[in-house]
Amino acid sequence: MGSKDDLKAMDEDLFTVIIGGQAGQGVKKAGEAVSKFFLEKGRYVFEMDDYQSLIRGGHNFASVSSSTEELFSHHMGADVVVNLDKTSYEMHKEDLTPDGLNFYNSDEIENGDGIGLPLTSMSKEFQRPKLILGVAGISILAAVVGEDKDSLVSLVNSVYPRGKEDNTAFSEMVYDEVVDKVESTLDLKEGDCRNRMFPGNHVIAMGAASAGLDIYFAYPMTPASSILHFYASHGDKLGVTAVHPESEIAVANMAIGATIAGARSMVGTSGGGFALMAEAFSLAGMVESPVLFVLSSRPGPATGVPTYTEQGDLGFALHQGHGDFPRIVASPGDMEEAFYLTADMLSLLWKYQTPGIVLTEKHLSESSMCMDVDPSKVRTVEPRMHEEDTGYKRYLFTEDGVSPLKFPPSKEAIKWNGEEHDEYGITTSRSEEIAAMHEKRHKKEVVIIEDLKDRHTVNVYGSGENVIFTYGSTTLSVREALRCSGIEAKVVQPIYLKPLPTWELKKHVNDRSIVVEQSVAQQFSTLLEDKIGLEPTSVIKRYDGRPFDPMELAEKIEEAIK
Amino acid sequence: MGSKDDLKAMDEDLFTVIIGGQAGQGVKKAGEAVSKFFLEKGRYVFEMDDYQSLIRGGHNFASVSSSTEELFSHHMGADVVVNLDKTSYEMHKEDLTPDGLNFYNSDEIENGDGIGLPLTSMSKEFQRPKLILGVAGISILAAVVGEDKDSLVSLVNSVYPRGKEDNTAFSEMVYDEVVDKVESTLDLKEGDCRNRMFPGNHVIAMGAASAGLDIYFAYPMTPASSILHFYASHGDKLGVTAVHPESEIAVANMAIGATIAGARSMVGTSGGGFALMAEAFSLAGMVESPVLFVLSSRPGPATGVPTYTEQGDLGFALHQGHGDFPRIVASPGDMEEAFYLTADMLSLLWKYQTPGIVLTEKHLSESSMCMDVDPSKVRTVEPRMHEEDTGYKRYLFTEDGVSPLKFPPSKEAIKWNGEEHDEYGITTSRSEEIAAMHEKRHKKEVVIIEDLKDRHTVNVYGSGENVIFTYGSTTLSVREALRCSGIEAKVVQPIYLKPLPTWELKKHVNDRSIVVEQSVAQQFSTLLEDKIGLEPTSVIKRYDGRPFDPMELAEKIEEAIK
Amino acid sequence: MSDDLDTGAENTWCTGCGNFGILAAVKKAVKKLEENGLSKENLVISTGIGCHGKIFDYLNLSGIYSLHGREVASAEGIKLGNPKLKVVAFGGDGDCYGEGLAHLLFAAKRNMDITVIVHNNGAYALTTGQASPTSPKGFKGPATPKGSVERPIEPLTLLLSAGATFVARGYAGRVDHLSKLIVEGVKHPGFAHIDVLQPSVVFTDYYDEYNELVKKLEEPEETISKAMQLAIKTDVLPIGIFYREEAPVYHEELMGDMNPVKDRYKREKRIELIEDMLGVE
Amino acid sequence: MSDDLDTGAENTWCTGCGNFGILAAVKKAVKKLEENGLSKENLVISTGIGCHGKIFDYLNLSGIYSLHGREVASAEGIKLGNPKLKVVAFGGDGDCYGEGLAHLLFAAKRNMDITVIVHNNGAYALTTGQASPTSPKGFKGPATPKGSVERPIEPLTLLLSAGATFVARGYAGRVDHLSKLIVEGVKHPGFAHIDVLQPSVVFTDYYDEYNELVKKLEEPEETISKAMQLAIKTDVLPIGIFYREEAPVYHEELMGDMNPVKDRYKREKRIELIEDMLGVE
Ligand SMILES: Cc1ncc(C[n+]2csc(CCOP(=O)(O)OP(=O)(O)O)c2C)c(N)n1
Ligand SMILES: Cc1ncc(C[n+]2csc(CCOP(=O)(O)OP(=O)(O)O)c2C)c(N)n1
Ligand code: SF4
Ligand code: SF4
Ligand SMILES: [Mg+2]
Ligand SMILES: [Mg+2]
Repeated sequence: MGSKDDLKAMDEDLFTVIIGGQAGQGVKKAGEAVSKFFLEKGRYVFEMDDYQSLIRGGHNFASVSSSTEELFSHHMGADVVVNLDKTSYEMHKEDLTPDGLNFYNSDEIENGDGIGLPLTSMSKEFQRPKLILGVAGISILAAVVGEDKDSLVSLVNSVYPRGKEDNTAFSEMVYDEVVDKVESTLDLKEGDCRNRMFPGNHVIAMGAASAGLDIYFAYPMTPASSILHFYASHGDKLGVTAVHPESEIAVANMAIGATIAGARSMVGTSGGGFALMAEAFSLAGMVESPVLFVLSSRPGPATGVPTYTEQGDLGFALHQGHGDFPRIVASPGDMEEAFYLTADMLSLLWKYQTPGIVLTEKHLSESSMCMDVDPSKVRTVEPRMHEEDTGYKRYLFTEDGVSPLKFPPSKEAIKWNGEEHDEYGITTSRSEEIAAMHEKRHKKEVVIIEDLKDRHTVNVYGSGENVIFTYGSTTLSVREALRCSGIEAKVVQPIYLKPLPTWELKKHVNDRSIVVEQSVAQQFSTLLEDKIGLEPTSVIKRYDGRPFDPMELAEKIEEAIK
Repeated sequence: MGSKDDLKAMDEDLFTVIIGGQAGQGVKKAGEAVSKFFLEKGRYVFEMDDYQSLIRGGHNFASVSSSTEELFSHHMGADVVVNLDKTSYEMHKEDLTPDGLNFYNSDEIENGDGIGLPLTSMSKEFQRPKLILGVAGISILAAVVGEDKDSLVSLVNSVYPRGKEDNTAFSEMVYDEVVDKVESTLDLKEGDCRNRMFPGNHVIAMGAASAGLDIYFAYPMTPASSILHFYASHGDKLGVTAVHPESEIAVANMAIGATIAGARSMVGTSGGGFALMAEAFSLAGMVESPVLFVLSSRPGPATGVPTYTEQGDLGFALHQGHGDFPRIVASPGDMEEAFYLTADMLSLLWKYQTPGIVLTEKHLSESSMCMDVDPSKVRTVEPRMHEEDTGYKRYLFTEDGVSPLKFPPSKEAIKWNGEEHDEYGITTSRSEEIAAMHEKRHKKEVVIIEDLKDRHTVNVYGSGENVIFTYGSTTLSVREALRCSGIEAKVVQPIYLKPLPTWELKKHVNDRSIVVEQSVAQQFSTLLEDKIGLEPTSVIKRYDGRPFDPMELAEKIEEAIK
Repeated sequence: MSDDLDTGAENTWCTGCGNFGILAAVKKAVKKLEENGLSKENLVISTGIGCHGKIFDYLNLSGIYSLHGREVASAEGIKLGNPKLKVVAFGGDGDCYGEGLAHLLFAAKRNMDITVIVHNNGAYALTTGQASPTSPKGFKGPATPKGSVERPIEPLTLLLSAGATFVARGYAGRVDHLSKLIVEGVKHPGFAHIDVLQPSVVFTDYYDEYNELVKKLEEPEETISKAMQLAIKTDVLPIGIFYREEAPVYHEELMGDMNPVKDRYKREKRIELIEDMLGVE
Repeated sequence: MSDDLDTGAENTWCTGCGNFGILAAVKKAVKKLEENGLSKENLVISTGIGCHGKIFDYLNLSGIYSLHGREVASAEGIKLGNPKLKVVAFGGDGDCYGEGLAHLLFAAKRNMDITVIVHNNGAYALTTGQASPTSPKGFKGPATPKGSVERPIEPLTLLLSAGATFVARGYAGRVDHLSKLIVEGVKHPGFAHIDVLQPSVVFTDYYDEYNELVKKLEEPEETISKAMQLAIKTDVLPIGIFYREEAPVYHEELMGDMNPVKDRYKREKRIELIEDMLGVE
């Protein structure tokens, strides 16, 4: 097993399945079933869903990679490819490892390469022939690796609870057909992974909830929508209210309003929606409201490519909102970090009363991966409060610029003001007061930097002469590329992007540094050039909406560090 | 004459008048009259209006400085101060040069320092006693400098066309009273300035009109509103339509729409409104629409201080809009530049089909200054057009990334697309197409840099060991500070901020560099540190909403370069 | 006027401005509400940007001086954060019927339990008098020197169309009447809208006209359609409650009795719930 | 369907989607308009983002694939840039009645001479079926798994309140009828709104219900108020022109006969005018 490319993955146990078909054929669900199958074998799993912005038709696929070792990305070199339709067959021809098995729908393709199965005709017998097609995925896999039929049936029934009889029958039909056609079974080792897997957005949602989130506001926008859906379904249980208002502008302003009532609030969106929140973001800076913004990027500009991945919003996120005010921007490099970091960010923002951003991308938001987190390790910081009944000033000058909070009901008025104001929160245009309040807010920026200096702000993986700078979900691609290729290199990933932990990053700068990112304008590399004087020998970038394939990336890295 | 401060202005002919009073007392108009008076004496004039965000009451003042030499800023050290009310008297006590004359309203203050005039009682005789008060300003000045009464009256009548009789009578009364009370007259030299003076916003508006602007969209927002008002009044004549829609989001999207019809469109706003345009800005980047955005800054964040000045939107402007796409950001350093630069920007954007920003501040937008421009020097570039009837592709791949334009009516469809698209403008999510279109747009960024390399992108004033980096309207303050203090220094002002002309700027970097700007977070200095490795020995910043007083600034510069 | 609702901030409205009437009516209403048992500790305000917004500085009540056009969204957020609070949003006609119109109509649609008071002076006063959504056709301002070419909107019909459950019009020149409307609006369970005819002495000095034309309504109309007929009248300007209806309120429908702030789970409980969800052993 | 209005782009709407009916009706309408002398060279479209927006790719007409909720503002800009053009904006219910509601109502208020066609499927279809402003209470979607708690808006009454001068409802299942409405809308001098009942076979497959309830109107109503009564009916769903009125259109009021693009002054003229203004000798 391994990769389709010249460079062969060094992980002997790597096993990848790709299932492709039309939207509405249950491709995503098929991926889930495969993931579950691997998980039950104690294997580590990474699932990436590639789909288009449409509800039926088009071409979708799920790539599910697994191994007995911890792994960080899906692969595009597959050991088993299941093509439910013709388009899929054509698209994934190249995605096969040398020994890989290619299954195609022989009702749509005559004399294809690989193993033809008359999937469409087989499915015709059943009530929902189109929807049932996806069940073929896991059935083929089970047959190929020699899983017994009973186990297959029970897995199918747990993943597809509706229409059990039909599913069982179809699944058995496919299984038998494959056993008939494939001579020998492939070997699949069991592992000792005990973790469950989750999509990044659910992890982010759970991280925020564990740190005390009260209310989540969002307007649907791919790839952030599943956070909203998560809270809408599970919020009752977790004590998090989910609200879907008329627009992103309403979202952001409501979220600020909620903080005034004392509620911890978060919003989530993608680039276009985040753009609409610019004014409110600035308002949060001015009134000192700790709203947490989740920005999950997709290719831009404008509406871009809604269901794909990119890192083109970095500069925008770092400079969001007009005027001078402090903000914290952080980006998780994997699922576990997404959990802890979201929790930390919520606490940090409440500590410093300023808005902040968890910046991520479709690749992390919507991919699923095994994850081992311990919610009890979440640090929660209680914000500074004014406990007395008298003497309250919302914008009290303090040494660190942080004024104690107070929430209604309150005997004394608590005045949050989006115009420039005095300590009480009354509007001012007096020069000394303007200057003093600017300094107060600016102080927090300084204090936040000091705080971050005591925190873990940069992840370093591996070691070696060669240094690879990356961030966000691209970290997953880089780590998997190194893991599978055996290339020796040190991966440096800033978790915080503003303030940027230059003090840490500078330690790693050398003349054998490269940058890996997903932006045509190489925004991340530019940031490092600007802030730590990095002069990368090469910038590896991908900007076609797809995450890197680890083996392809490994080749590029190898070339770059030669 | 000269300044109130220790450092004495070296310009012997500098003469400053400050008139202070309440909103509704005609302070601004009084400043205009003074300016006109100076202009008629062939003197160079700079007028700065300081007012609050209210319609009546509060405290406003106009500072009008003039000289026989070209000057670049108002001064706060005044030779004559006219206080129409008590607040003004208290606020401007400090603003007097050693030999300056302080006039106050003796109906409101008993035994003040200076010369008391019973302005309120004198005005009572007339129909609109409050409105007439402002006429005192010019009347006092005329008396103080020994202007004859007839000339005064004719000036008053030209500036105040309404209620001529009352104005004349009141003006003569004040004049006589002053002549009575002031022993000797101050000397005021005539100069040979032949220029008219205009507020910055009108200059920007005229610049755009001369380069072919067709339509201006705006939602009122100080300090940009007067561009809208200008076109609303003079657009008919100039062939520019002014439209005031329901919101800034409408403004920006309408402006993009207009370009699709082939109209050259511009919008204007301040920080908060510009924030609301973020998504549309990104749309302009994606569809390749050359909308020109005028961003006139006031103190932020949020609503900030609506009627004052600041440079806190720099970073925001440079990174406006989500996603990767090219943009041009430029900021004029004086009125003449405001004229030519706005015109140039309109042409540049149409040449490269991408959005851009003229970044300025209240200080330039709303201050008035003598100006010598020749509209026939405006360079206009015709955009690249597709002239044939067939074979049109809106996003044709070309060497420089610029695709020919075509406007309806058109036999072939012209498809502008805010989602990622192919050359025809049809939506795509194909990986090769996404990458290719990203590269196409990115190419323009490269080409724009090459274009700028052939242009004048950095102003350098003066010379010397010491280098002062500044930009925007702060350039005016710096130039005036140097002019009046005799400090030897080289002023370096980038006109373009994105792409930043690093090739030019780097030539001026040395270890005796300082930065002057109006942002608490010193955004401009940070930009230079990032982009040209500047390590300023000191950053002089002001962030209380007021522009620098040149003499105060001179002292700070002196200290910094010691 | 120095009282416990006064902040001591300098008032910069023009002498004679209709906003003074609104301020007085609000203070009266708050006193009245306090007598009725609503502590002002539970009253929270939000304001937009414009002359109207300055009421934020003059009222010694908790709240937020929001953005131009966003006071309704802010108010909704406050209410959802802690449904125990009574929230009143103050807007301008430019602000609330222009820039922020969508928030207003959606708050009405979802019957959000807040009160909105619009200082409707038919102009963008603070920005020097441009035509607003309620300015009559022909209105002259700096952006329409030859007169606005647009017909005005009639806000109450729009709100009724959007589903508002309490719709009223007041007049800044009838302080007592207005204060009663505010009391009723705040007490109304659900979305309450009060459009206030507010002369700007500088830009729209309509006192004489209003004094002549306003006419107090005795009773709300029975149907939306009748209320609409009333709202578009121009020969007289009815003031009072045009329409009122009880309907389920948003936050109760969404969260029942739950209160995000008051019923927040303790850390331990949250951790436990998440552990459960994660399958952590 | 391959014709000169077809782009050849792959159609990715679900089989049976109401959008096909709208596309067919638009094509028919364009043909008809061409017969009436309106060259399609002068027809420009804008679309929002959602399933509806894909019509941009399928119609071989000039225009812009705008942002979610901004197609009306885009259309207005196109019209103002060159008033000779006929502009049609295609929106979704989430898009045009939600995110972009204010643009729609203001376009109606100012009687902007454009036509808006809303593919009203009562759901945010493209983002997997969340409740939209026109979804009924109780609607289940991924953001409202237990049912939406909001009452829907009725778009036509809102538009009538805002001052729309042409208000119609069509049905994607009555292609000929809809195409006539579109022809009338485009010919209407001023703002024309056409709300189209558009079943989404995936999320809101209301074909049966609509087939039963829709009823063609013979004549527009005489008054706004009657038109409103018609619009809120639920026992039958009237389709046709509800209301129509002639009123001055915005661009003519604002600029008379001037056309920014066609009547642009030559460089020399501009320079001369500015020189004059500057007092350059
Ligand atoms: C986003 C944004 N756009 C524009 C402004 C400028 N602005 C301040 S007040 C105002 C108009 C206010 O009109 P209205 O809401 O009617 O209030 P009024 O002053 O008449 O009470 C405007 C446009 C702003 N503050 N924010
Ligand atoms: C600013 C912004 N917010 C959110 C989205 C995501 N989005 C795309 S389509 C859509 C909903 C579309 O619903 P509707 O307008 O009713 O169109 P339909 O798909 O039902 O035709 C949303 C929310 C977006 N593209 N832009
Ligand atoms: S300008 Fe008009 S609305 Fe504003 S304070 Fe003065 S009178 Fe009142
Ligand atoms: S999801 Fe619904 S609206 Fe979208 S194409 Fe399919 S049927 Fe049509
Ligand atoms: Mg107003
Ligand atoms: Mg819809």
